[in-house]
Amino acid sequence: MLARDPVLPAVFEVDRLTLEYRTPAGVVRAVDDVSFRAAEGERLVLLGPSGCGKSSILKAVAGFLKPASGAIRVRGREVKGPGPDRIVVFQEFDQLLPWKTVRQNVEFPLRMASRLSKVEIRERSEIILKKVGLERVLDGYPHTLSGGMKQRAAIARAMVTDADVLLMDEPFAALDALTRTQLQGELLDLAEELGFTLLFVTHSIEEAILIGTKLHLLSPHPGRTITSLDTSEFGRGDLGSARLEALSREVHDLLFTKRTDSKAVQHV
Amino acid sequence: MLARDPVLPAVFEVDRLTLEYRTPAGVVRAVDDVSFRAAEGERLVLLGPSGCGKSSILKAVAGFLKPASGAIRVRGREVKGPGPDRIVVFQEFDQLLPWKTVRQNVEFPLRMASRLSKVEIRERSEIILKKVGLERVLDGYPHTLSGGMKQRAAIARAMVTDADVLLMDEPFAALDALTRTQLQGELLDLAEELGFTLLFVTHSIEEAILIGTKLHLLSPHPGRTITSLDTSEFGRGDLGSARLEALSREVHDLLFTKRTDSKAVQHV
Amino acid sequence: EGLIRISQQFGTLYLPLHVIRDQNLIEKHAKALGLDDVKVEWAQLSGGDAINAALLSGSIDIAAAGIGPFLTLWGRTDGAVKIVAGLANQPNYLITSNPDLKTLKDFKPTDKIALPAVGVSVQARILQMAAEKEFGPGNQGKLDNNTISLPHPDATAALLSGSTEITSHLSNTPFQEQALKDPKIHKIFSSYDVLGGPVTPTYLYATTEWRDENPKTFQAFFEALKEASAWIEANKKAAAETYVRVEKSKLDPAFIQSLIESPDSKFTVVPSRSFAFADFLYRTGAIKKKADSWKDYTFDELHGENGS
Amino acid sequence: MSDLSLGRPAEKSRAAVRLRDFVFTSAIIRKILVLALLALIWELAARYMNKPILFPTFTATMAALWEAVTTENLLQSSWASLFVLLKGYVISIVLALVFVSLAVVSGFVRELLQTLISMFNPLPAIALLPVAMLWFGLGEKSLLVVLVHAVMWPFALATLTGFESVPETQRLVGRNYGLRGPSYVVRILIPAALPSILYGMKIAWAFAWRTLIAAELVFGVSSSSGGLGWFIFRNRNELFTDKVFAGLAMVIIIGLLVEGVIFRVIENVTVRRWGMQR
Amino acid sequence: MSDLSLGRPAEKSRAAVRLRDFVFTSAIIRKILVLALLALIWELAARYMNKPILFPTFTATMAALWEAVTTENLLQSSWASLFVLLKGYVISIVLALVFVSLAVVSGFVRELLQTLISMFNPLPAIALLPVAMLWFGLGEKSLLVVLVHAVMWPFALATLTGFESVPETQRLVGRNYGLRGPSYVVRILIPAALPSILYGMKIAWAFAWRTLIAAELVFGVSSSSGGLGWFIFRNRNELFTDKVFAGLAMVIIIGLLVEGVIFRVIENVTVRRWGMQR
Ligand SMILES: Nc1ncnc2c1ncn2[C@@H]1O[C@H](COP(=O)(O)OP(=O)(O)OP(=O)(O)O)[C@@H](O)[C@H]1O
Ligand SMILES: Nc1ncnc2c1ncn2[C@@H]1O[C@H](COP(=O)(O)OP(=O)(O)OP(=O)(O)O)[C@@H](O)[C@H]1O
Ligand SMILES: [Mg+2]
Ligand SMILES: [Mg+2]
Repeated sequence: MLARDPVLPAVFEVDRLTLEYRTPAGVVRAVDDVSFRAAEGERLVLLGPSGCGKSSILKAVAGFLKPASGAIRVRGREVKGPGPDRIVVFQEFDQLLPWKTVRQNVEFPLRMASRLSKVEIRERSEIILKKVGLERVLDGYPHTLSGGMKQRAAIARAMVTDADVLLMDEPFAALDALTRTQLQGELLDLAEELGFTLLFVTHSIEEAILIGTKLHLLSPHPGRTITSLDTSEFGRGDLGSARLEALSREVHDLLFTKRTDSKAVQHV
Repeated sequence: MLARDPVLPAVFEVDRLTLEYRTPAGVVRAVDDVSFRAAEGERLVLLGPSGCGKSSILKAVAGFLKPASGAIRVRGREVKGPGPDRIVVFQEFDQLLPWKTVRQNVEFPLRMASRLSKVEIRERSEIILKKVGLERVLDGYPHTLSGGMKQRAAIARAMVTDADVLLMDEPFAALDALTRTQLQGELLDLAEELGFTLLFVTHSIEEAILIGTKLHLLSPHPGRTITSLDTSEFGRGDLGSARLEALSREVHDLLFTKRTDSKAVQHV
Repeated sequence: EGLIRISQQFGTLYLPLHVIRDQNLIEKHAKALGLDDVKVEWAQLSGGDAINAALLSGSIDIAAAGIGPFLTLWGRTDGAVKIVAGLANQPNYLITSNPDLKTLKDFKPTDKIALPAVGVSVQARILQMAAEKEFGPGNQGKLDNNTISLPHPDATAALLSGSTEITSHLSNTPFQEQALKDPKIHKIFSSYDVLGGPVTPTYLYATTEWRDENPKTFQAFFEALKEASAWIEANKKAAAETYVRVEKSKLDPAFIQSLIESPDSKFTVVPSRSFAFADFLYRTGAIKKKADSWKDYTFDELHGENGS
Repeated sequence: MSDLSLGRPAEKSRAAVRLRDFVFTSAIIRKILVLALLALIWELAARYMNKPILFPTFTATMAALWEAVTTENLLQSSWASLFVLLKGYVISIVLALVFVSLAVVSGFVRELLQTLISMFNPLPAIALLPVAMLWFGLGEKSLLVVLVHAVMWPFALATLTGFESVPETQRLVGRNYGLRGPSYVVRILIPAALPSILYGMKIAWAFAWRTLIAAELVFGVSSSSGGLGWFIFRNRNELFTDKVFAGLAMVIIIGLLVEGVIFRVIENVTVRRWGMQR
Repeated sequence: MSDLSLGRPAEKSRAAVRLRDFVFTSAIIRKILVLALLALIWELAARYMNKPILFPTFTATMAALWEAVTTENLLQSSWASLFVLLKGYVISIVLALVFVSLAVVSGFVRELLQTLISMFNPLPAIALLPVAMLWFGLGEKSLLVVLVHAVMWPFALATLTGFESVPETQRLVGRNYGLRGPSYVVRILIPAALPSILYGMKIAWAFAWRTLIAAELVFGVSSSSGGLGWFIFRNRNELFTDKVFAGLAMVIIIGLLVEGVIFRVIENVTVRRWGMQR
């Protein structure tokens, strides 16, 4: 079930990507020779140990990081810089603009795009903020929110946009089980509704299988491809099923047991 | 299994605590009438939905937030302010001091306490940094770390201190499954070795049962006590056991199903 | 033609300008010369260097400053600026609060003399000339180490308060008269003693270029000035009142009148003992251009007068 | 800076404590106390020194101030100065913001700006005077040039430093939503750097005064309407030290009003409200 | 500010591109280019105006500078000024840090400091002169007082603003590890507020120069120990404008050196290295 489907055109395509950071102590290679692609409506999940370069890949796809080598193409065109066609939910808590209230933060991308009227923007923002459970703090400033509330506001800001590529970096990490399940559901509903293409980073293998149609597993630092898995057949209904648990364990083993790449690929 | 054991003296004791924030829009009650206590060597885990006031309680115990009413006592004395007897791991990623390298950050509390020689401090820091898997970036500055690496460094900084009260706010939230399990193990080992008393916040119910000897469940905003559970009989060995799973589900239901408090207490 | 911009500084020395302004004398004389529409602008500037810069940049047409700044400018521009007229003869006193100081010979290194712009101001030159006279040629710099740059008002305040190292001040009207009201202060010398007679310390000057381009305006100004000086000499009480009115001064009019009526003070356009400065500055190397007579650096209008 | 400043103070029972709390927490009352204390120190020091010609007492100064306001149109002179000052201030700030915004876009402009700042910032305003006169003549234009020189570089430096310290994530968010050029500067950099910008505005305000007063001393006035600097200069020349101090007191009063009212309000509705500054 | 500044530039093949990149990335070369450009503008403007007595050309100024350095001990005068300046600078910064640290501990001191800053910051240095003379006499002491007045308030304000903008979490971490009083200030607040403090030091540096030069002009130098300000003043009075500009050029050169070497190095090993500033 190697994820290659040359019929569908790729929405984004990462080709032999290597990412490096320059530090005073020298060049740090964060990501080494990673390739993947996602077609229209696919949801690709990056999985890998802490520090393996998931956030870096995401930032590169978003256009914030220039590849040391390799190429990133979005809809066939090389990524030159960031843009509102690829909306990012960052891992950091301080991604909300502190000078805007929660509502203003969520309205912000819509106002920038300025395709909607003020009333529409307001309504849409309120609906989405209600979905993430922030109706109580609509007019609060970010510094008065708890960690999880900040994350939810950031998710709302990304989901409100109708962007057709979403890049999300551990968006649910600071949420409790129930809220997490709810938001996973919201995300999947929205994906079905709008058909956006998703690049998603998470540390929860279950979440990865549930959300993703494709998993891309990365080795520890510097991140190298272990393998790609197709998980499109798993859906919300499989929660708690033996099938899902078996796959979970398999992915866990793939990620954290040392084997050669070739073996891993054979195994899939 | 209500957690009351009047024989052991309490290390920290929260008594009818109410916490409030003043905002321009008015006073926000974050925590309402919450009481709990932890005796020597106990590990109390706060569980509750996002925004229910867990971090606020932690900050109040640490001495950063003054109760609007109620009392917090640590070893019988009212908390007047923060101090190195209660080491905190914050939820925020920016808790590392950006002007210190990872090593210096970890050495920092030891230098402040200045009971050890420089060589000892260095050795201890290196050992603990190796345990959390940061030996590669000893001399890197925090802004060059990934989210999970920052969290690990903060955990290392807290664990190195020998404090006898540790307050940890979702310390493992940004870690992958393996690292998380490893660090849970490290924490439990250290707890056994040093016998510190722990106040721990997490969103993972399994983690809560595994780490805690006591769970304290909170209702959604403003946080009120749902119930307290004794989980001291669960240990690492129970991972994946049916018993643990049953309790997990029970806790999940307690947290997220709407019932009256009285009923919840009866149930326990 | 038709526009004249005049700079002014603080003090009764500039009284002719106040009178011109008060009585619209330029307009009057311009009209007499057939120049109907003359516009007069007054600029309040302080410090010879600012005034010179304003003149050179064409921001003002008539500069009013001390003989020192003028001669420097004259030397540096190789004669492109010349004196229109003197403002008045007035003495500068060296005053002190130290009863032991009677002559320059009594000054010890710790006796500090305040004056504006050490080394270059009129007062500084007077002190140098006095030193040369007292200690002989080549010793004009003997007291330079005693001098301190301090604007007149601050120096006077320092002297009167008696609480600073400043024990002496080479001063100026009206500060010296105000200071001398205090019985603790006494005069060591007057510039008239040093130069052997009345001195004109301050001048009005303009570029030759401006004069050539604006002969009538120039003439009107010169006539106005002459009339103003004569009027002041004739109406000292009214002149004092004019000063108070134009400057909106809070000083006592009687005090101002006493300054004007002082026998040492004389309002006239004729320069007095300017050549002593020109000669001294050239001899000591402060200016490179040699003047053979006071007429070298004044406009022709004055040459008929008995100046020096 | 209390450790517990996040929370509401614990309720205390006695009225005396309440009163003390009120006095110590109410900004206005505290400010008045501080001012009264300073006035007292001034009065005592001046009485002790007993040199009214160099250092008049507080009461004498206030009497002179009252007299100057009622009989000498001090308020009008102050307004004249303030008006020029505001003009120069606004020009400087707009110029600096434009310049710094360009520096954000282009590395070359940035280097140029940094070089200009480190070149011109240490130059005293009076040094520019002759050149300013050469180009702009006497009068307000030159005064404005000198003022702009004095104010623009420190403000530009503050803004540049602020822009450089904007947290990475907020910058990335702005870029991500497609902001570039001016709208990036206006919507992200300026609000994110607002604490530094406000600091720059305060400094600029202070230095605008310093320079204006000093410049009015040298430049005097070309028109009849003398400003505050001229008022000070004239009274200094006539040795009315109490009036000189009254003029300076006017500067201080305006400064306190601007700082205590305008800047404080701006800070309260922006950076403090946003949690960017305590 | 490139969007991609985090990463390594993509490899380009041609040497010309490499060279261009080198020129545009090497800070020193860029700086020299900028300076050369400014010198050229100066030269052309001066030639066009053609008023050497008011605005000498760049070449004439450099010639005068060379002459002043070789024959008139300009370096020595500069050193004399620099020495006084450094004294005043260090005193101001130490005083301000102490004052601001006290303000961190006590709300009253904080209010007092803020009031003093908004009172004294707009006062021109010359206003302090008579009072300074009264207490400190003539010469260096008074000069230092005036200098400290000019420098201390803006620096204190910068530091205070910086302290107030320290992120909450870092503050809490410091408290948590038991830091209080001076060690809290030294170990947490100062490094966390270093961008603002460095900005304050740059501004303080600039204003120390401005004030020193102006003060040397207005008062307090006896002719024997002339500094740079005195050099400028003397030559201005004698209308040697090229030498005046040479003196100012000296100030600029010192400013560029301090900014381009000292401050840049400090920034590179601190705030930039720590990722607190770009
Ligand atoms: N600004 C930087 N400078 C230097 N090195 C960096 C920088 N940012 C990240 N790195 C390094 O790059 C590697 C990958 O970082 P990245 O943030 O992409 O990891 P990640 O997979 O997102 O980890 P996590 O799950 O912990 O968030 C890390 O080893 C880190 O040390
Ligand atoms: N500085 C503040 N000002 C005002 N309200 C605040 C402030 N900090 C937190 N709150 C409010 O207090 C409540 C509790 O916040 P807290 O951070 O304690 O939640 P939490 O339980 O830690 O949530 P999470 O799991 O999302 O981290 C939230 O509703 C939040 O809006
Ligand atoms: Mg990451
Ligand atoms: Mg929290």
